[in-house]
Amino acid sequence: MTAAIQVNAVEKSFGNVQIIRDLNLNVAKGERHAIIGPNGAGKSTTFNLISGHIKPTSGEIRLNGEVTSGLRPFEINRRGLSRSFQVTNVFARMTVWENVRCAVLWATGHRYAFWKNVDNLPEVRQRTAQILDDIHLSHRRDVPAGLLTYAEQRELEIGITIAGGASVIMLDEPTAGMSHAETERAVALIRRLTEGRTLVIVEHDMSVVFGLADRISVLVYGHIIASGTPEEIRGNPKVKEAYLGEEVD
Amino acid sequence: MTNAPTPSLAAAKQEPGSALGFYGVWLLAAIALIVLPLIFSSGGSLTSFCLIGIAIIFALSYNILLGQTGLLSFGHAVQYGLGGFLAVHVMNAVASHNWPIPLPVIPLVGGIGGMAFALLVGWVMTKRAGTVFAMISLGIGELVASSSLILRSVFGGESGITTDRTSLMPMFGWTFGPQIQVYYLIAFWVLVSAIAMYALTRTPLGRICNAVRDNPERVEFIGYDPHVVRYLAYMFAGFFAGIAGGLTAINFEIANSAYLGATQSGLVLFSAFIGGTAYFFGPILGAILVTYLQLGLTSVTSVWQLYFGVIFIGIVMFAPGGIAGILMKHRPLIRAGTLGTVIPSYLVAAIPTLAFALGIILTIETVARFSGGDVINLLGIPFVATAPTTWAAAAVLVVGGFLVARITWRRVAEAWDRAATVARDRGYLA
Amino acid sequence: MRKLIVAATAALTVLGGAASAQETIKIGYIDPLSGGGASVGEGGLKTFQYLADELNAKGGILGHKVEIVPLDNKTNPQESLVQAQKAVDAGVHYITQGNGSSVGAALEDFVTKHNSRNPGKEVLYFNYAAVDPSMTNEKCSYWHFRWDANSDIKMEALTNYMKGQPSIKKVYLINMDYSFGQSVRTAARKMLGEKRPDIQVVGDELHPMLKVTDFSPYIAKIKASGADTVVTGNWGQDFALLLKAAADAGLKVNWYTYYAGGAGGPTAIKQTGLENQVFQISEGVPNSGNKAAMDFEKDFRAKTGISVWYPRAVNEMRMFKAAAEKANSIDPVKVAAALEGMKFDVFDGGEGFMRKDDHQFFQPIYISSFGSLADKAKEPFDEENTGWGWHIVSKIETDQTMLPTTCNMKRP
Amino acid sequence: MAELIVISTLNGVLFGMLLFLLSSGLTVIFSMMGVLNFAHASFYMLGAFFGYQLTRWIGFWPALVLAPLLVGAVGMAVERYGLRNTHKHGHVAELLLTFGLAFAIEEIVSMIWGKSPVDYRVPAVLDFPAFTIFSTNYPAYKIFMLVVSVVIFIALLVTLKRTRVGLIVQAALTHPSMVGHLGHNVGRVFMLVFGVGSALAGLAGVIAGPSLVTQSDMAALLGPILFVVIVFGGLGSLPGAFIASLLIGLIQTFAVALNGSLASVFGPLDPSLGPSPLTDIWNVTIAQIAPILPYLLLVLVLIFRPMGLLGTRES
Repeated sequence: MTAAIQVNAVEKSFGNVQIIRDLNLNVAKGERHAIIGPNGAGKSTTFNLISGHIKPTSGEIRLNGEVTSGLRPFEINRRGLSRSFQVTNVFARMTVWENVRCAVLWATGHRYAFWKNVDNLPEVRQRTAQILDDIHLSHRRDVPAGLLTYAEQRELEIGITIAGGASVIMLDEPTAGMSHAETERAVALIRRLTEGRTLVIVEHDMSVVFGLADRISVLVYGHIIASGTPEEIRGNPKVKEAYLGEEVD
Repeated sequence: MTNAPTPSLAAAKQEPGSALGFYGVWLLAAIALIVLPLIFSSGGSLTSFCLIGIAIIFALSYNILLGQTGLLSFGHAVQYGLGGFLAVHVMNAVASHNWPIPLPVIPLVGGIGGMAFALLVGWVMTKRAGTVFAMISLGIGELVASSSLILRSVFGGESGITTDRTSLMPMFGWTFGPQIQVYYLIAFWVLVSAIAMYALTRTPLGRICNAVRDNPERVEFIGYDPHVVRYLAYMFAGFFAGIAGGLTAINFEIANSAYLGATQSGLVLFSAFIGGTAYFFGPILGAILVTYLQLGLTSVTSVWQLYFGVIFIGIVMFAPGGIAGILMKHRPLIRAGTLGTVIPSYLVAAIPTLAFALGIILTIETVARFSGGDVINLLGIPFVATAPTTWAAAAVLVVGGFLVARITWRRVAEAWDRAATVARDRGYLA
Repeated sequence: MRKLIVAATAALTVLGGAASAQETIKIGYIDPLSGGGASVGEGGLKTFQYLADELNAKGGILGHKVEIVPLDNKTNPQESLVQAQKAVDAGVHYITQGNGSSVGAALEDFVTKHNSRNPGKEVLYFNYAAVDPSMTNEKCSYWHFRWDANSDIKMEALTNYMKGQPSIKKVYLINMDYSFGQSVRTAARKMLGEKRPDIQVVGDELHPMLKVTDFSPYIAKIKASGADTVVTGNWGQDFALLLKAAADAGLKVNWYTYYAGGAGGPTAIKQTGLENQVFQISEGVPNSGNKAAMDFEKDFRAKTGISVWYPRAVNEMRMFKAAAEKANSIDPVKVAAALEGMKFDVFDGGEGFMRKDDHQFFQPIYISSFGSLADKAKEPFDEENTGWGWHIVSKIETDQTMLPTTCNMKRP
Repeated sequence: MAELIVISTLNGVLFGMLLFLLSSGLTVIFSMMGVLNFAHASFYMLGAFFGYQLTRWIGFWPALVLAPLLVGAVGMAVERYGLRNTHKHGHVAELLLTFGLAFAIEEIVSMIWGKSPVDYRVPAVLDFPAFTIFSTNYPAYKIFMLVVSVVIFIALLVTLKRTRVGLIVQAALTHPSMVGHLGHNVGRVFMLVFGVGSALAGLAGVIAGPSLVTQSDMAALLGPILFVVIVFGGLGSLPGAFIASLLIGLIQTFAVALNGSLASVFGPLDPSLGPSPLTDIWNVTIAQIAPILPYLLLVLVLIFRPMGLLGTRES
């Protein structure tokens, strides 16, 4: 069985500064994979590389066996990968309902259609409604996304990410800035919504990471120093030395 | 937690009244368009209606770019003008070959012309949005307008190309010589185009255009290429601009290089923005107002363009949502029934504001007529531009009006806040 | 104030509906009153209002008062059509226009179509300054009458003068790149070639219209060509800047022009010191020696503050009156019939006539040069307070200005 | 021919330097504030008219100093009371504000000074031919313009390299996000930059006015060319703006001096073909298309190198 995501020897430099060095990462299908690492380790850059937001200087990235490095983000998305953003990145002037619906349209095959009434597409409507239910925003459906509370925007962010039904979901710090209760709710949400899919998550909150992930990779200075189950990572001396020792008590 | 209740599915259904309301609005518009010339039957008003109708289509087409897709174009007249030229050439060809094509089809030809040009240059132009797009559109606009004077065989130099709309085969006994017949032709196309453009906003493409406007980066991560979206939007905008151009060609029976120029591009930007780009009907209001001002102001003052500029600056600074934005702001208050509490403060504020506006007008006219010696006739009161009393009156109106208006508008803001709070409590405001 | 009232009433009637009975004869004046061409348009408006006052002071036309309705077309053909329609809607049966051949062509087309579609509501177009030859040739219309000599006629007259000037050896043509400039250059090449084959055309330049701010590159080219004479149809800033650059570079040639006398032109000539080196071709000169014309000029200058730039407008209005009296009607159809072939004593003296074949007015044409005025009694008028004025160098009689026409006039 | 080349080069460099006086301010304003100032050419026009008016009242030399200062003050007022309040509505609103402003300034100028060119003359001290080359005079005033432009250019360089504000501006050019870290001074820096940019445009107007034409449409004529310059050179790149200014100045001047058309190179087309777009293109001379060359360049550059000659960012 091919891996969902395969990153082989990827390097990325900005000018003379090398951000990512010899990055290798394997995420199996159906796995929940967390990437952790100190600030500035290159976690977001890794996300941007995999999702096509930036192109690698060298190396190769595969999605479900197919080479995707060099493709544009929408091409990668159409091949079944969807990501969220660390900084909320929604369609601010559109309503919650429209935000999610836009994310549903491509996957339901309506693409650039200009001959269909978007309100008359039962499949789109049902799916949008279902996702709004899932992310508990049904009661806010007609509110412009820009006017939501922060936590609501984070939930919407997840909703947009999963709406297209991608098989690989990448979430960039989904619980950042949330209260404890909100975090718990969000984790439950993520767990439920990514059921049966591949999940890659970047997270600072170690309780979230260890509660959610099947496997964990540790990224330090643009390089993965360890990869394994939570237990393996806990026990890994390199990780302890480089990172865990300071961050997790 | 796993099985969410289903009320949201019910909410997802269309509200039953909305479809009826939807058709009702267009039906009303159709009736209004039919009845309008029967009420205002003078030749002058007919001429104005025709121009307003064309301006509406043009402004709506512009809003596909600015309002819907977030593309600021300084060269929208290019598609409009090219549509007009193609229409004129086709009309002449139809007439000389006696092809059985009636006049009402011609605007479609204009539309195809506008779209064809968009098809040709659009892919390169829409690679980027924002400032780069604005600059390219400016460059292409200047380029095409200047080239039109060089390619005389196609564009006919400054005199342009003339045609005779009555030389095409008559339809239902209509020759389209009389202006009233042209009016109904334009009215028909206004209705069809407006419905089509509104429908476009309700399609998957239309929705994604909005998404591209709000956040082109994110659109890439939900499967769409913003470049393609902008390109398609640009083509549709070109198509409807071309229809407007074709109608202009029919109305004036001439197409010349001024159609393509910066003035036209500027006017349509004014119309759309003053009307309000955030709502579909905004540009309609803008087109009506700008065309009316253009027709009316020119006979009253020689510095009418300055008033345009001042109005435009005022809108940009104080009401960037345009007229439609101002109107729609009141909707929650109307629904909540709290509008009444704001109106008295409006009325109070209106007086000094009006005084301020009159002061500005008086100042402008005083400067404009200082050397000419014409008398300014403001609300029936004659002012002499060279008289110190006039200057004093202008100064008092401007300064006094401004100071008092500032106080009264603060009261408006307070009243507004109270009304909005009530509206919010009643659930009509987010 | 007058203007405002007129404008206001025009606006009201446009909104209010059909005009009342033909108490006054309204003449729609369609020319730029805002935008780039406004200064020219304002001058024309003053002229026509002065002429209307003159007619009204003598009892108007057949007892009807004459009123000028100013309509701003911003030098834009499309806007001109809006204004023409507006005027017609307000009950105007005569429109007059002069600035811009593109506008002229559009209006000519407009009246032709309007009159064929609205029998009984005919409109006449009196053209006082649009000089595109095509308007009285291939595009000619029965409803259009032109009082200005078209650019080919002017060139005919000019070359008839130039052929007698042996000092002219090398000619440089520089013109604005639009239809008028192009007809000037085409006619100049053709006519010079026929009349003085020995003259060498050493340069033929078309430059962008009203967009050049520095003519020194062009002057460098003229200089390099060794020309002794420049022929140009340039007007407005394109003329003033051309001369300015020539003076800066020390170019000493003779200038044969169409519109050197336009606003700003005389000032530019004086500044550059090109005394009696700039020639203009026109149908009238302030210092014409004709007493009636010079009295008119004096009064006109006193009342309007500008000089008589449009003797043709005087001819137009006076001839309109004569034609209406001849037809004993102010019905446009009858006036048009009366105008056809009509002979008329023109403003500066001599006889002109409205040719029936193409509705082009033919009249004596003058070549004048600009310089200091020696005899203030005989030549009292200077221009733009420069102290310099135009004096007649040559008068070309009407028969020396005749050109055939290709017009195939369609009469109603 | 040699004379044509020398004169055209001088004229081209002169026009290019004038363009740079304008485009430098525009570039810096754009880099720091993200606003493409449509009214920039209007400040140039204001400079010319203020210069004209002040010259009549107090003479050319005081006007040369005073008029740019006045224009700078107008610019600062526009920033303080206009742009700053519009900022919250986004860049499009700011752009449109300057668009409306350009419109209004043109109307105000033509309302006050009329629509015909005003009689703004070269000061008598400088009204003589500086030198004669192959019997063509080159006016001293143009040399003066060239000197002023070069002096300002050098002063600008020194200011950018040596002063604190200069360093801030430089930082902002390369790292636009840095501007946010200027702290509470950001408003003042913006106002200052906008004022200086406007003043430079004003100065260009004062010195160009007597040589070129001082008329109410001068801004509209020059404005689009300015955008061509800064986009062509690369948005936010001062060296790019400099090169583009000179290049466009030279291209504009030399295009006029050349007589070539396709017809003159390949011979006239067969007349039996009749008029068609081909004959139009065939017979048009380079001089005729001189004014559209900049736009052609702009479009080509944006297609093939969207960041411009020396630019580093795309928009």
